[in-house]
Amino acid sequence: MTAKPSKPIIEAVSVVANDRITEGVGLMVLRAPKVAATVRPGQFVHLRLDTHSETILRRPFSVHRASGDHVELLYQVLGAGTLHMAEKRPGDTSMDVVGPLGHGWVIPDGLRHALLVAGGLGAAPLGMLAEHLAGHGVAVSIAQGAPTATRLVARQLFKRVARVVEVATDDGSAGERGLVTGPVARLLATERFDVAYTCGPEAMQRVVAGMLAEAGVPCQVSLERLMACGIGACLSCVVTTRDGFKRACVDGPVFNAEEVLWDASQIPPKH
Amino acid sequence: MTAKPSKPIIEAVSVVANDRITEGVGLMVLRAPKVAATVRPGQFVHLRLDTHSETILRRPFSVHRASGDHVELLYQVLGAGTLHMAEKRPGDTSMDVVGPLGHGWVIPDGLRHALLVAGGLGAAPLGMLAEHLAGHGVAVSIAQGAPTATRLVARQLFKRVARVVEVATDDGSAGERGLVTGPVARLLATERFDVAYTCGPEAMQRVVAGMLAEAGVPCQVSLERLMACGIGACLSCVVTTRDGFKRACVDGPVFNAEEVLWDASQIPPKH
Amino acid sequence: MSVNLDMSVKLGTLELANPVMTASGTFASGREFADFIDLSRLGAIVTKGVSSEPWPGNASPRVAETASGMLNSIGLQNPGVEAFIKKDLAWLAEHAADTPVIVNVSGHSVDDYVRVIDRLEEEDAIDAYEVNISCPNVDEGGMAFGTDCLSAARVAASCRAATDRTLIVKLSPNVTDIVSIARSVQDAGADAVSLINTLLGMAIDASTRKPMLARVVGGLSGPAIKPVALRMVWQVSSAVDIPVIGMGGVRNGADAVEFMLAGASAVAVGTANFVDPTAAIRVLDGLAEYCREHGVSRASELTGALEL
Amino acid sequence: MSVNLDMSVKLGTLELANPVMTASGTFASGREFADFIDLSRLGAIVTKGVSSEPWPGNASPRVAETASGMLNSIGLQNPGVEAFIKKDLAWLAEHAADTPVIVNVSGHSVDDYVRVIDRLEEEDAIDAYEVNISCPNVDEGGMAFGTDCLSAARVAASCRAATDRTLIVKLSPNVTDIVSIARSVQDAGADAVSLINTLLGMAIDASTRKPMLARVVGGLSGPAIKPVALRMVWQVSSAVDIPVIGMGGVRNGADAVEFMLAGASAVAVGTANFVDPTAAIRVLDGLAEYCREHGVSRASELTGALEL
Ligand SMILES: Cc1cc2nc3c(=O)[nH]c(=O)nc-3n(C[C@H](O)[C@H](O)[C@H](O)COP(=O)(O)OP(=O)(O)OC[C@H]3O[C@@H](n4cnc5c(N)ncnc54)[C@H](O)[C@@H]3O)c2cc1C
Ligand SMILES: Cc1cc2nc3c(=O)[nH]c(=O)nc-3n(C[C@H](O)[C@H](O)[C@H](O)COP(=O)(O)OP(=O)(O)OC[C@H]3O[C@@H](n4cnc5c(N)ncnc54)[C@H](O)[C@@H]3O)c2cc1C
Ligand SMILES: Cc1cc2nc3c(=O)[nH]c(=O)nc-3n(C[C@H](O)[C@H](O)[C@H](O)COP(=O)(O)O)c2cc1C
Ligand SMILES: Cc1cc2nc3c(=O)[nH]c(=O)nc-3n(C[C@H](O)[C@H](O)[C@H](O)COP(=O)(O)O)c2cc1C
Ligand code: FES
Ligand code: FES
Repeated sequence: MTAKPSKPIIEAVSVVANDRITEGVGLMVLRAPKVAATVRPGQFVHLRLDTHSETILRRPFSVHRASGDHVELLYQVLGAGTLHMAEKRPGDTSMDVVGPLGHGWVIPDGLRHALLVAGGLGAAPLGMLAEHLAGHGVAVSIAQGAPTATRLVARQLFKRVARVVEVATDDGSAGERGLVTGPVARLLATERFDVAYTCGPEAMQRVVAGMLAEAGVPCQVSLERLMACGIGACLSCVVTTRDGFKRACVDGPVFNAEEVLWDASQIPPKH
Repeated sequence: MTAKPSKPIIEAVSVVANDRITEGVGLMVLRAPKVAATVRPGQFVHLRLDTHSETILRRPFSVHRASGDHVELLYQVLGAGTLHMAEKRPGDTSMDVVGPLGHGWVIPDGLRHALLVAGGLGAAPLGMLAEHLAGHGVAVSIAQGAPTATRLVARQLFKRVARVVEVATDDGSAGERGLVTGPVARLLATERFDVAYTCGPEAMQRVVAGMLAEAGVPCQVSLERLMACGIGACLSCVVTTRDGFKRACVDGPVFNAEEVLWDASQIPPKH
Repeated sequence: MSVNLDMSVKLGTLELANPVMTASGTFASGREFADFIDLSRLGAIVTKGVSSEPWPGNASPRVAETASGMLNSIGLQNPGVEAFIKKDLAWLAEHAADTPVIVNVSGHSVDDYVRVIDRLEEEDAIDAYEVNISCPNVDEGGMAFGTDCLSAARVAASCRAATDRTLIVKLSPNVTDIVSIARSVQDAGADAVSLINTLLGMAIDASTRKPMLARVVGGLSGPAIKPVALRMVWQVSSAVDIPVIGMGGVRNGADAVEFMLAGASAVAVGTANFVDPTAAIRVLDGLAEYCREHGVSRASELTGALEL
Repeated sequence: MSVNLDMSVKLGTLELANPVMTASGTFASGREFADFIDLSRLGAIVTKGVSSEPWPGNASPRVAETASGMLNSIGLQNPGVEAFIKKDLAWLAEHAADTPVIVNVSGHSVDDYVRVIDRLEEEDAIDAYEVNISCPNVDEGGMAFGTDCLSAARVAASCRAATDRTLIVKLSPNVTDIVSIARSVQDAGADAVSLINTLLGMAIDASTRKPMLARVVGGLSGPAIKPVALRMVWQVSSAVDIPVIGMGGVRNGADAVEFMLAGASAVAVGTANFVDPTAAIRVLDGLAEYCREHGVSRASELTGALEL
């Protein structure tokens, strides 16, 4: 289940749909047949929004789902790029992607029960994983956290494929009040997992990875870094690991939690 | 008929229509009620195409026609800005204009017969003038030149309002083969004009102005210059005149031919 | 503006109601913008460059657009100090009497600068001089004065001797070590420095094989240069004791905040005025909004407040 | 490519099949781009900077986007010359044997540069060295060597003594007078100069009051700097006799033409590789198309063909 990733390509894309799904979050469906056919859970695409914009760099987005000719991106509107993204209309053909990129989630042989821990938009790369695992008969339990109920993205998908979805919100508007660590602790206390996958704010991932280490469950984390090239050439995306710097774009974004040294805050702090 | 121009404003505009009318030429109809209400023939608007584009400057365009809430721009696709312009779709609300700008055509009291000489896209600022003059009972004769028949823009408008339209094309595909100077010479030989108005490539305007001076007909020319601000502040648009440098954006774009010293080529030569 | 927000800043002894001014050469003397904005809201109006005699400026084309920027080679075209006094100063006295006026001074020689100041000393309603030793668009003088510590100090000292008004020296970014130039003019008596003037650049039209500017080279301005400008403001303000006026690509409130955090006491809006004639006011409003949103009660607190 | 179009150019004694190369630090050693382009079509591959010992590079964040550009403070992270030889050179020998390889050399001291070259002299399959005396992202050495004529000449002379291969010196734009630096390295024996490296810049996040780069300042690259780069290429190529390799914001064929008209014998594609992994080939194709459309039969005719 962990074949060598297929070679990335540049693919022109067209917008099939682009809808605001909640305050500040959009779901963009792109026609991208080649990427859709080869992308694996946890991989990402590097999206070029415009060729005459003053923001010249591509933007990395996990593939949230892929089916047929389509890939779906679940994105939070933050700055110039994602604002522009939110303005794109169906039929738009001004964008292209480089992808599929990176090493996705590693699915160990004989996996029977997986825990997925999503914080906020960290749900994005876990969507395709959850569907994939369920489709292969793996039992999936999900712990999901968000600031408030409306920010619990991908809920339908998670409910559809997971055996259990436990939820926490900062304001208690859905599930229990508090951090996602609550549900994680509860699930760990009652069930046995072969592996855990987590994505979300780095501080959250770090705490979750610690809990899983203590519980003896191997944990994979998906890390965000500023990425200029996305293909391993620029060294802008380094992650400090036990083996020195690694590049999040090609050596990650998925890492084994135990190799990551959580010693740097890499992303512009506003996010 | 030559009241002080009204004060320019910044007005958000929306695209009502934007059609390719011939190879490389578009007609954009904008909803711009305030500008439409005050613009006078020969004035222009300074169009901002986009706020996150790498091309930061506005683009100056003559108002080709104005009626009701709408202004029409007749534009040639040349570089980054006009390429982008050609992509705009009806309903687009991303642009704004500063306008109306500049001193337009001066219409002398008691004007009875006017000659309009248009070269290529020089027809743009003459459209509104022709309609305005005809509407005030002034007889309008037009000499129009272009490289080829399909580039004779605004023909319907000119035919509708002018008493005579004489045409020349470089390739003879419409009217006589040759430059617009042919029709001008013929019209001057047979008719008496109180004033002449011309717009087009600067080399053409210069020759036409010379012919009119010889014929003793006062001539106004509309000059194009690179314009950063469009409102008189940057001095990028200077025209060399008998009284020294003048600014095309506020002292023009319309000048009396006799005051212009045709000693400099100001526009990037590719155009 | 909320009563609790104090936008005023000081440049030496000169007090401004707020830190947002116009950049020389991009605002003429204000008249052209009066249709669009209320000039009395500006922290100061910095006029176009004024020389002792009329200067014709350079041949056209004088501007070229570049990625997120523009080149200009206007060449300080101006009608000379007498005409400036009669037309521009008089207009300002009538229409923007409450807005501080900073006259930008050009010269081909040290004496030239002093001549302009001497003449302007006879006039009221001038609050400061900004001495431009950094124009890349003139053959004699101009930037040459601003790229060498000794000549920069010479201009600054001579101007200092000629006036008691606030003396600002405008620095060129086209140097290896802008800090040492800033120190030199500080030591020569300048009350403040402003930076950056334009970066020397060039554009070429591939299809005609010709330079886009008649003068071949010109000054690069606009958002493209903001990173260089911020860096220099930070370096200079960390090294000198006099206030720094920051500029280079400012077009919104966040830009102004960034320059102040880097160490600027005030900011100037240049090229953005061409793109949007209300830009200076939008910068001001944006800055005030930032202060309110971030609990900043005095805008001047932002100066140098970068967290390292 | 049409049989009639000769794209070859010479850099001293080094002949390249065409003038389009990659800019150091933006192309790793080519491997990452082999999925996207045919490396054998490149005029040359310029590798990332190589130092005698492994360098860890700077803390993150290491990049920040700016208007039409980006800042980087990677800091020449590299595994050192031994690992470079084992991994990168070996890979290149196997996968791009026909493409000339230019190794970009970094050092904290004159000896450091020479050590790298000494070691690389033992290896085949290197066509030239590009000595980076202009990196703004390291504390010792780096740009300091490139901003002073004497130290620039010292590095160039020592490297010259160490090799008979083509020696290119990469110049910093952060100087008052790039022409005198270029002359110094020419006189010290350089076969060519390449320019420009990045402009020193800075970006700030207004909302957090923090610099966007952990190192505070970094190097500005991309389309934003093209006007400065063109100007410097024009100035330098007008003043020296050795070939100039031009770079700074090149992303299409027209850009390459502009640099050549300004005086460059070859051009390098940098930041554009991040935006489009096929950028270098698009530049090459665009340049060839320009030549055909404009009746240019030898690309090298374009060098310095600016019409003034
Ligand atoms: C592998 C990977 C996968 C990602 N998947 C998703 C996803 O599925 N959904 C989603 O909403 N976001 C995702 N992100 C984050 C997303 O890339 C950023 O939110 C986005 O680039 C912000 O762009 P902007 O122009 O709106 O913000 P700005 O702050 O204006 O961007 C400025 C620069 O910073 C970069 N940047 C800013 N924030 C981030 C960030 N958090 N991570 C990486 N680069 C950043 C931008 O790419 C750009 O280069 C992912 C990031 C990585 C590295
Ligand atoms: C007062 C005035 C009225 C005009 N009216 C019309 C009109 O009605 N229809 C029409 O098609 N064109 C008109 N033009 C010319 C039009 O402004 C340019 O064709 C347009 O700006 C080109 O933009 P671009 O981005 O496509 O070209 P680019 O070459 O990419 O533009 C680069 C820069 O050069 C400027 N520029 C290029 N060509 C010209 C030019 N000929 N005149 C002025 N600036 C130029 C651009 O504004 C921009 O700043 C007018 C120009 C002026 C000064
Ligand atoms: C068209 C133009 C004319 C300028 N004229 C002057 C001038 O007369 N005196 C001066 O000191 N600076 C002059 N400058 C420089 C600006 O004042 C300012 O320092 C520079 O443009 C950077 O700011 P910006 O990026 O906001 O434009 C001029 C700039 C432009 C674009
Ligand atoms: C991420 C990055 C890393 C770079 N690393 C090096 C380097 O190792 N050695 C060097 O000489 N130049 C380095 N440069 C400078 C480039 O080679 C080039 O000179 C500069 O970026 C201008 O070209 P561009 O605008 O096309 O990127 C680097 C540039 C970038 C953006
Ligand atoms: S983003 Fe360039 S190396 Fe990872
Ligand atoms: S365009 Fe600025 S003065 Fe005319």
